[in-house]
Amino acid sequence: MIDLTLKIGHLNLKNPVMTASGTFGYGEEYRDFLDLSRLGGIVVKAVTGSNRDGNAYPRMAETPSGMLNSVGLQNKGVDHFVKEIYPVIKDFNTNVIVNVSGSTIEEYVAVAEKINELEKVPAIELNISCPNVKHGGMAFGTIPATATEVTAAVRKVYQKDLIVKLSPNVTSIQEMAKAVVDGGADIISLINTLLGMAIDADKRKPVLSTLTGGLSGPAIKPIALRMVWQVSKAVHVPVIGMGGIMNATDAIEFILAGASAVQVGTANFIDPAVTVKIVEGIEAYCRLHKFSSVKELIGGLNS
Amino acid sequence: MIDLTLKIGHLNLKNPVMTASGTFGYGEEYRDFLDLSRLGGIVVKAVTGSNRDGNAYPRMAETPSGMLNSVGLQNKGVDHFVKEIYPVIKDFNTNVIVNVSGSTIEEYVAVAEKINELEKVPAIELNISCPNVKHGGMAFGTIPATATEVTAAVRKVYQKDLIVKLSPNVTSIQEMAKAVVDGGADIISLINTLLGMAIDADKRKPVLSTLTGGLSGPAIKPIALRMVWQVSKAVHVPVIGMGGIMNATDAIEFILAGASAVQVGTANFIDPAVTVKIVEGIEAYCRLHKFSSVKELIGGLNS
Amino acid sequence: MSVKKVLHDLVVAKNIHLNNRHFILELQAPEPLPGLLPGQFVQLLVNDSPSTFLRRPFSIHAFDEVNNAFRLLIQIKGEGTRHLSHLKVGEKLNVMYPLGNSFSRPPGKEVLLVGGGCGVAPLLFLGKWLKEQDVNVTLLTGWKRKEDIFEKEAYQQCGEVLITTEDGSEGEPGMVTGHSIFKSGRNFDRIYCCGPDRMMKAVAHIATRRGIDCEVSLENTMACGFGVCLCCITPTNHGNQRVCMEGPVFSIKELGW
Amino acid sequence: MSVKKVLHDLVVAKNIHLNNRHFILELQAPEPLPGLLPGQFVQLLVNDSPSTFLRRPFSIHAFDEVNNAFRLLIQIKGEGTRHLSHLKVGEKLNVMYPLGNSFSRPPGKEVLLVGGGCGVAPLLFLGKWLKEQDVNVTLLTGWKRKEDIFEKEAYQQCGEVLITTEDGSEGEPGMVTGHSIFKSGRNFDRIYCCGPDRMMKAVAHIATRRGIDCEVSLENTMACGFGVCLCCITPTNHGNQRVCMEGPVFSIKELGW
Ligand SMILES: Cc1cc2nc3c(=O)[nH]c(=O)nc-3n(C[C@H](O)[C@H](O)[C@H](O)COP(=O)(O)OP(=O)(O)OC[C@H]3O[C@@H](n4cnc5c(N)ncnc54)[C@H](O)[C@@H]3O)c2cc1C
Ligand SMILES: Cc1cc2nc3c(=O)[nH]c(=O)nc-3n(C[C@H](O)[C@H](O)[C@H](O)COP(=O)(O)OP(=O)(O)OC[C@H]3O[C@@H](n4cnc5c(N)ncnc54)[C@H](O)[C@@H]3O)c2cc1C
Ligand SMILES: Cc1cc2nc3c(=O)[nH]c(=O)nc-3n(C[C@H](O)[C@H](O)[C@H](O)COP(=O)(O)O)c2cc1C
Ligand SMILES: Cc1cc2nc3c(=O)[nH]c(=O)nc-3n(C[C@H](O)[C@H](O)[C@H](O)COP(=O)(O)O)c2cc1C
Ligand code: FES
Ligand code: FES
Repeated sequence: MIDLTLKIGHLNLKNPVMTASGTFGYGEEYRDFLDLSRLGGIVVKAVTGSNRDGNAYPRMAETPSGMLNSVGLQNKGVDHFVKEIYPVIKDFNTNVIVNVSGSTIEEYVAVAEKINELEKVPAIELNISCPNVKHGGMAFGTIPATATEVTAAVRKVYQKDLIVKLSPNVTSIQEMAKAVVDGGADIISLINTLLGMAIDADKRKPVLSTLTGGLSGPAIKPIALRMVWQVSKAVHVPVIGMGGIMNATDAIEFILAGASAVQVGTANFIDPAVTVKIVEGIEAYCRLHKFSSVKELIGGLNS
Repeated sequence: MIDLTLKIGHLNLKNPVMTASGTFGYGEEYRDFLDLSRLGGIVVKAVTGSNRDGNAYPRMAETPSGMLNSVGLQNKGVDHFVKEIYPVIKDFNTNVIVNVSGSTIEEYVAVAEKINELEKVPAIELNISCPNVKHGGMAFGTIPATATEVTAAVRKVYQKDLIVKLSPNVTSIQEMAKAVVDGGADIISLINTLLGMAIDADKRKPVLSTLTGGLSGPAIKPIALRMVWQVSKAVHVPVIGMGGIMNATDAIEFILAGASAVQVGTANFIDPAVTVKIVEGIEAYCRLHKFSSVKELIGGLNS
Repeated sequence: MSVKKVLHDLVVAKNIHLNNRHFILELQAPEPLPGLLPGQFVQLLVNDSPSTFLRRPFSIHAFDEVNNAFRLLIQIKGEGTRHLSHLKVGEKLNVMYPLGNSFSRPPGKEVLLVGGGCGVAPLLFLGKWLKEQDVNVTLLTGWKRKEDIFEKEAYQQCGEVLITTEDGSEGEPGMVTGHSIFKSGRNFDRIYCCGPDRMMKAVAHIATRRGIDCEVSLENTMACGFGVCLCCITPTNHGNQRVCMEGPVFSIKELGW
Repeated sequence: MSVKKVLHDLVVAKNIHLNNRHFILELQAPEPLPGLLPGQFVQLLVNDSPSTFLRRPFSIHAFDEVNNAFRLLIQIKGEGTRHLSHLKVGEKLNVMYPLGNSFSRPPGKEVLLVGGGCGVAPLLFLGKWLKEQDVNVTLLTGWKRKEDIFEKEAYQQCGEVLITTEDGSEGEPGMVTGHSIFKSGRNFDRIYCCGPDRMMKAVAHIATRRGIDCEVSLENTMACGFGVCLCCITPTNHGNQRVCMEGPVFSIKELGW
């Protein structure tokens, strides 16, 4: 028997495979395709202080081995989440983690406080890639001091596991990792999307209504792997790796690079059952290579 | 007749298509496949102060829609270049631009001074993505002050067109662009490769001897387009765009984003004649869309 | 109450090339198909096409319940559709379906279906379904020129077929929106419309002016097709709605067109 | 003085599956082929394989000047080679060739060719070429088991064929490096060797010990294959050399093996 379980922070995972925020809705739509209880966890989409309509259409552009999105945190706000969504998803037999977003530190704190009350949510994932309205729109996650500040403010009101999700659009990801650990992060997840642009040459127009958007998918995997490796060397908190994972081999690469668990995002759009296949593939890999526990793979690069 | 010519800085280009440094050798190997005089320019591979062996094998990993390399500036040094290479390439009937690299500001200056003497080299491209040995290995191109400093130092000794090539591994590419313009750059080229990593899951080893390497190819095109667009809005010097250009449509996207000219890198490995096809494709596009000059396309995004 | 969505490897039973830009793929299932409704679509996984990363959405063009098969009418637009056009009978294709809502039952017995170009795709299935319910179907389709017209006979089995061609080589000259039917005073209980956005908006405009109920089918670009990415939204009078879930069929009132 | 490199669309004339992991592609040119030498390789563009971005290098396995054709012996390793294995006769493939240096003429008339696994690929061409020059060729090949052996008859046309199998089901049991020929006292003017690095190094070690000249063919991973990317280098006693230009064939002395 291969042991796929692991503990990161206080989170008990059945296996290291989780879903990435914004790519899995609230899990509901996936129930036609897979048994949610087979996953290590699901991270539901961003929740903000109040309703957001998100950006105008078009919000999507396909790119080589990837896609750009500019959804823009569309959600009905934290109160709606607590009242309407939570009751439905709280009994999924897996870790339900809420991705918390905001435009100001106060908004992050307000959302985190309310999610803190939800018994069946064992952790939040702080999405610090959001533009900071008080700082000319630079993302919280691109300035170390701001990243520390927002993390620390949320830390004060949030008692359970605090995952902070890093933006890759920075010069030094290690510095950002240290900044959020300083702020009190229990776990780091990365990477969020890379800022990109698509242009329609025939129409001579940007494809996205917002001009730029977030790049995800296999195209970014080499960058994500590098950052996960750098972060796992730079800090001592557990790391959740993501960025372009399409199959079990990709997931194992992230674990070898130093991630304790992984999240799968864009791949879910192409194969909504992919996460379960990844769980099975990791188990098969352990069997083939004679590892009795997936924990033995974490950071397990030979040199 | 479509006019493909343009002038950037003091450089007269037959057309906006150039080759990217490190992907075109010294042009010699391509003569079997194309007529070099059909190109707007060729940027030869990095020249440093003295001989460099580069990194150990393996230096290459294929990635989704891209590749990682860790060649590491292998070259025989500037004196060898001046004596052995320059005499062969000086009569190529196109702009021969030398990519100048170094580990210290002194090395950059020394190389630039020697290249300044070469009559048939109308410009250098300063590769500031190199690690700065005096600064813990952080690349010159990731700290604005250092980027200004190295640019200004080279500017003092280099009289012809000074192109500075930006590294994309930064939080704010606009800030870097302004920094090198402050240092005296006549033209900006971007993007160099993104730092990435590849792992062989079966061997549980990094693929590259150097662990990390530079990502190039279509995978990075959305990021490159975004940065070219940002830089062309932030500064007033001409911009040369690159990153994942595989065909004329890609090249036109960069020009629409604000680039005056483009460089083609990795695509040359797959089709060594691709640059000439891109020249032809740009001409065909202008004809189809009724532009009499490629200059009309520069930054020509409708909104 | 929505039908469960499935992911199946379906077999290409036919690949009929109508002209050099359009073809019909008939896909057959080994097991009984779930119920499919007109207006619904599927998401195909295009194999072996390096520049096609995401699935590709196509409306259900015809449904053959007896043979466990359905048809797609596909226009070659880029690499993904080009690859699909080369599929051979017997090859397998991974398909997610059924997706989206569907056209609704008309409030009366007289309806007009308007399609432009490849926008006719869902209208054949719709026309047959309406006819089975004894609705009197008139179908108006617009084309560039006579040579482009395909499947006229199939549509004629659903009802009267009216045609416009831009060059006047068949039917009335001009665009569908200029067809005399709109000036004939003839009344319809509903117009169903499918095609380029601009054409649908023009038809919606006529419908509104004439006080006719109208449903249109949108083709927003999609990443997932099953409601999770929020990329395909369209603004409606009750907020942003997902074209792949709350649509692709909307009443023009919801859209505020 | 190197032959001009070309990019051609060649036609698949044959695709012969030897077993479930190895196949032979015969590629035919419409125009006369340039001269090809044993040890040289080609770079194939693999179409329609989403995970295959760069060209793939393969040694020339056989050269049929009369029919303007050459053969590649390919082992299925990943997606690129899997795609190539599905190519049908008549399909076209974009090929860059001829690439690299070649095996050199031996200093005498007695040579040993040693190949392990798919490393035999360039040795058939080499063996024929040597035989045409009246060189006495002995060919030693190593396999896992009897069932894996292919093309023995073809090699026998070049000279004596010696075999080792790991399970002893044909020829001598064990690895090529353990074959009795190396202990027989028989002398060779040169050993030509091709296969996994570890095997080549072991053969190089024997050659050095016995004072026999030895050439090996390297298979470093390549991005370009024509000398411009500097990804394929190997250290030699005169600095880093490009396996695709100064190689793939090196004398073990140059490599310091
Ligand atoms: C719900 C729905 C139903 C559809 N039904 C059909 C159908 O029945 N028959 C049919 O032929 N097509 C249909 N389409 C459109 C079809 O999905 C696209 O034409 C197809 O995905 C293009 O793929 P490609 O790889 O060939 O082209 P790409 O290379 O992806 O694109 C080629 C060009 O077409 C444009 N394009 C791609 N998709 C769309 C889109 N959805 N809307 C507008 N422009 C687009 C691109 O921007 C690009 O300029 C439908 C779309 C949706 C959303
Ligand atoms: C000069 C030269 C000549 C060659 N001649 C032949 C030949 O005649 N017949 C033949 O079958 N193969 C030959 N090869 C190897 C062949 O090029 C690779 O097996 C092939 O490119 C793999 O492509 P793929 O897409 O199937 O596998 P990929 O998916 O690219 O790789 C599958 C696995 O194989 C490994 N791999 C890929 N290429 C190499 C390589 N060059 N060396 C070691 N490991 C590799 C990868 O790391 C990976 O683990 C030659 C290589 C070179 C450089
Ligand atoms: C359509 C879409 C929406 C996303 N929304 C969010 C979000 O709301 N919050 C967040 O932290 N990340 C969001 N992401 C980023 C993903 O969670 C993930 O970090 C990223 O896509 C990289 O992983 P992938 O390559 O596996 O998709 C979104 C990604 C996509 C594609
Ligand atoms: C193998 C290789 C070597 C490179 N060497 C250099 C170099 O010496 N100097 C430099 O400025 N850029 C170098 N680059 C970066 C390219 O010039 C270019 O900026 C980058 O590859 C992005 O363009 P592309 O996607 O078209 O390849 C190299 C790229 C590759 C792939
Ligand atoms: S396409 Fe993803 S929500 Fe509609
Ligand atoms: S593979 Fe590029 S130099 Fe050899």
